[in-house]
Amino acid sequence: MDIKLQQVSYAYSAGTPFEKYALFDVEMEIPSKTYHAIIGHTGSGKSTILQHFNGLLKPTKGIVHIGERKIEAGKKAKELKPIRQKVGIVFQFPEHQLFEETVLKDIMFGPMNFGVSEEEAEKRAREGIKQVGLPEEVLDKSPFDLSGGQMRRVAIAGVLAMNPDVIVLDEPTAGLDPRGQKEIMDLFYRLHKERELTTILVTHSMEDAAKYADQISIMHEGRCVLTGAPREIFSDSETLKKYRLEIPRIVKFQQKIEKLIGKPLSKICLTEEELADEIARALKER
Amino acid sequence: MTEILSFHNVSFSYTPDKPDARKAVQNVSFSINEGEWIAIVGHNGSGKSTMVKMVCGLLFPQEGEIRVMQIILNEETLWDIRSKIGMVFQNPDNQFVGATVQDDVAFALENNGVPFEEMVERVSSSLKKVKMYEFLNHEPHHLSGGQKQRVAIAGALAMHPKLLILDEATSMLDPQGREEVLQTVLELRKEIGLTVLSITHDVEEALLADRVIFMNQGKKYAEGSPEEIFALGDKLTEFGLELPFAMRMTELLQAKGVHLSGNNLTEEELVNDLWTSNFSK
Amino acid sequence: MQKTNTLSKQRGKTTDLVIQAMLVALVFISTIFLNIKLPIASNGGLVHLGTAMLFIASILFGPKKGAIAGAVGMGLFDLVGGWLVWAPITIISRALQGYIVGKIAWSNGSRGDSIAKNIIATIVSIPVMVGVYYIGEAIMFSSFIMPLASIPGDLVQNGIGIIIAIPVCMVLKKIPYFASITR
Amino acid sequence: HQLDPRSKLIFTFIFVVIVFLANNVATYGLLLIFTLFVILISRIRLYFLINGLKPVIILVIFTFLIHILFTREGDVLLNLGFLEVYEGGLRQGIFISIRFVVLVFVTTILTLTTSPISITDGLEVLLNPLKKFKLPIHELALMMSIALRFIPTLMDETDKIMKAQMARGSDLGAGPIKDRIKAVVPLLVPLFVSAFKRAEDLATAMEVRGYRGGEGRTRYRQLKWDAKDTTCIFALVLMTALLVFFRS
Repeated sequence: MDIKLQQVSYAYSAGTPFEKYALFDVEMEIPSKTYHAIIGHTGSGKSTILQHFNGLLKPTKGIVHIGERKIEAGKKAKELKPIRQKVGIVFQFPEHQLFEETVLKDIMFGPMNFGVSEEEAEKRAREGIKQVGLPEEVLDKSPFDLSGGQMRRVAIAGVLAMNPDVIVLDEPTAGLDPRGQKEIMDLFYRLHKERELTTILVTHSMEDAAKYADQISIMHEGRCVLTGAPREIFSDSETLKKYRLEIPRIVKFQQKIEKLIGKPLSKICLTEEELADEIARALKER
Repeated sequence: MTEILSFHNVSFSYTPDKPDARKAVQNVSFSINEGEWIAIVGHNGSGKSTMVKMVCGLLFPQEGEIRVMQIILNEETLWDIRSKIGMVFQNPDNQFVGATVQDDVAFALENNGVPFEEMVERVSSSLKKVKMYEFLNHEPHHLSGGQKQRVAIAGALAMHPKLLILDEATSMLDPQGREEVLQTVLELRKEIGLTVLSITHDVEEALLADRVIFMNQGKKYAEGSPEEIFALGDKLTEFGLELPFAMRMTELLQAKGVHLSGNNLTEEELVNDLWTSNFSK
Repeated sequence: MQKTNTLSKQRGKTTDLVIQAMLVALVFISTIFLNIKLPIASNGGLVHLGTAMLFIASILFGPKKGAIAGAVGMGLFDLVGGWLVWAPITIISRALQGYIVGKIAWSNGSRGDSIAKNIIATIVSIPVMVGVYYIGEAIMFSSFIMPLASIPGDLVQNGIGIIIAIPVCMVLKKIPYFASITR
Repeated sequence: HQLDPRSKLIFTFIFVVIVFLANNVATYGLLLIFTLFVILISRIRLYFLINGLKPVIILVIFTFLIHILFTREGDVLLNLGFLEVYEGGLRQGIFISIRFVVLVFVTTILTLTTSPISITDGLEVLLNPLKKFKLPIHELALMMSIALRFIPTLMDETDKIMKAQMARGSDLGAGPIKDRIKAVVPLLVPLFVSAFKRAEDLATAMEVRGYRGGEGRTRYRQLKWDAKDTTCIFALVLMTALLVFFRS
């Protein structure tokens, strides 16, 4: 399912004296099955944009295309449920959305709201819990008896059980320890590959964007100021600085090495593995 | 050197009636001297948060004793000791008591009966120290996470603490907020020689410390300078911690056959190592 | 075994105070922010969830906390929403309502865990709440007819409140955390 | 505007009581003039006052009509066959409407010029004598200020949870009533859980920062009572005397 934003502007309290624009003429295109990262400073409008992807917010101006459907400013939106089923959102600290007596019921909540039968929902829950790396036994526990990290996985399973085509992630690793962070990010990358999920990652982590994304959009003061492949985006640290963003640590380190060697490496490296390879090669060539 | 805090064979269990169960903290001893920065690292469940709770008297050890400024921590000395310890917790929202920044900084002062004129003076001077003075009248929900944590630090400073404890104080912040808070702590150490105990799972934060205590399963697994601790390498990753970036790069490069002489904790060291091992011949 | 009394007396008091503050905030937010639109015409069809929250607070935390949560939370709503003239009436009526619900739900050793008692408690409190408002408004408007107008709205609100509060309490009571904190 | 919250509170309280003293043309006239005077010195733009009146305007009209329809005193002024308007009814209607508008104006002024937190401060000091009767005034005031401090935080939290559940297909604002009521549980349960996690954290933080009840505490927020406040209360006392004198 392709997602396309056309000239999207959004104002909070639109039509009142307190009207305040949070987005200005945002253009964005996220083709099906890609991994797209949206980076920006706190307050850059990235969380506002995220809520447009499944109709939680309606644009004040412009059009949001979600697959075949569109949500257009000024027009009454038709049934939003089919859109919300296809576009799952994992909010920041998603464990705060758990409420049911058991983990099983909580995971089934989403799918059943979208009219999936009980048997089917339960089947999905059993699959989902394994996919997020938890044993099936937790299904019968109260979600509030689990550790923070486990709760987050349950919440993620709850979104996955809706069988979305697109998954939107809002700072999915906030507050986790390093191992937890890596596990969650790897999990989403695996899902992206295996289920061919279109993945939209909203983050302030340059590292994660560099490591996982095919495309990156930079948000700044409510505008989408830059879109491109990670290597393009990170080749220009001056422009990024203008938007109060830093290039990823790995790219910064590459620059130091290039200064040391006295010539640029053949490409901008996005993972540690890649950089080690390039450095080794550059040293051999000497 | 004055001792600020020490643990002497401290143990604690949340289920003391089950002697077989693993204790949350088991036979831990260590001490901090004035002016030091100690980091306690360990993954979730390693016992580090239980240790913090014991330092500020929210839990009492079942075995062993804790001394703060050589005074044994117990129910009689508790409030006196608390007035000498400043603490910054994980969630910036859930420790902000006052209606505005200045009210919050004054909270501990009010509790300890500091007279009004002195309060005003201390509030403004500690806010200046963390560079939040111009936010005096701001309400908490208009501040960023990093700013709130700096206000929390100011609240602690106002009491002229002997020890500042950072209990995963940066783990919920964005990179910018984390930077802000760590910078503030670094500056304060330079300025007033503050003693710091930071509990963290952020390796880069641990690198800033003079000494690192590595906790695993309730026991002190190792203690030493950051160099010594991170030299443990795979042992750390096995217990759920990351290695510093420079160390990871060093390992990868060595695996690709690049000549490097040793463990590099920081990027500078790695760059220098690369230079001396490969260029300056 | 002995030294694990982490909940000192002061600790209990501080926690109580903060919980009370949260309950006040929750009642206020539910009143001002959470609405359900009903297709019936009374009150423009908007029913706020403040009464539901008051019921929940009283059932889970007993008469004292329930009374204060209702009185202060809704009194604050009057203050902020420009209905300050009503504040005295609100405070009296909601304090009584919260107290009655809590008292009955917590009578004879049960602590909000008997569904039957919870339902009776909420129902019994309705005439008291409506009555106080009636008397208060009668004084304010010097008329006995005028205040009749607000009764249907009050009844709908309380009704919705019960329908919501009872199941929410049931779920919350099952969460181990709440089962322990309200004991 | 710059008055001490205590004098504003006392003022409003006494005013609300003396409004009910008025019972004839002279006293209602006095009330109106006095209120206009208060509006003038408060320097609040009329726009805000009118705005404050908006929600209650229907009530005022309604009260007026009810009194006209149901009070049967004095001469008949108007006879439309099915409806008779009495002089007493008209007067009663006008008086009650004035009383109401005046009340709303003065209380709106209080709300507009004083933040809830200063009102709490003022109340704490005013009610302080009640401590003798073992009323926990300090605790109440601190509780209020914490509640006020957490309202915006919990508001955001509510919004977030609402959005998260909406994304999972449960919507408070759409669908049949049964579904809407059902959608409340997934909202309120997490809200409660989160509020109590916060309460626990905050209690811990307060304790570690040395909070142990009101005893021996000093106050950072100071209130200043000056000549203006005294003048203001004096004016009100004068007003009360006039009202008592002129009422019939």
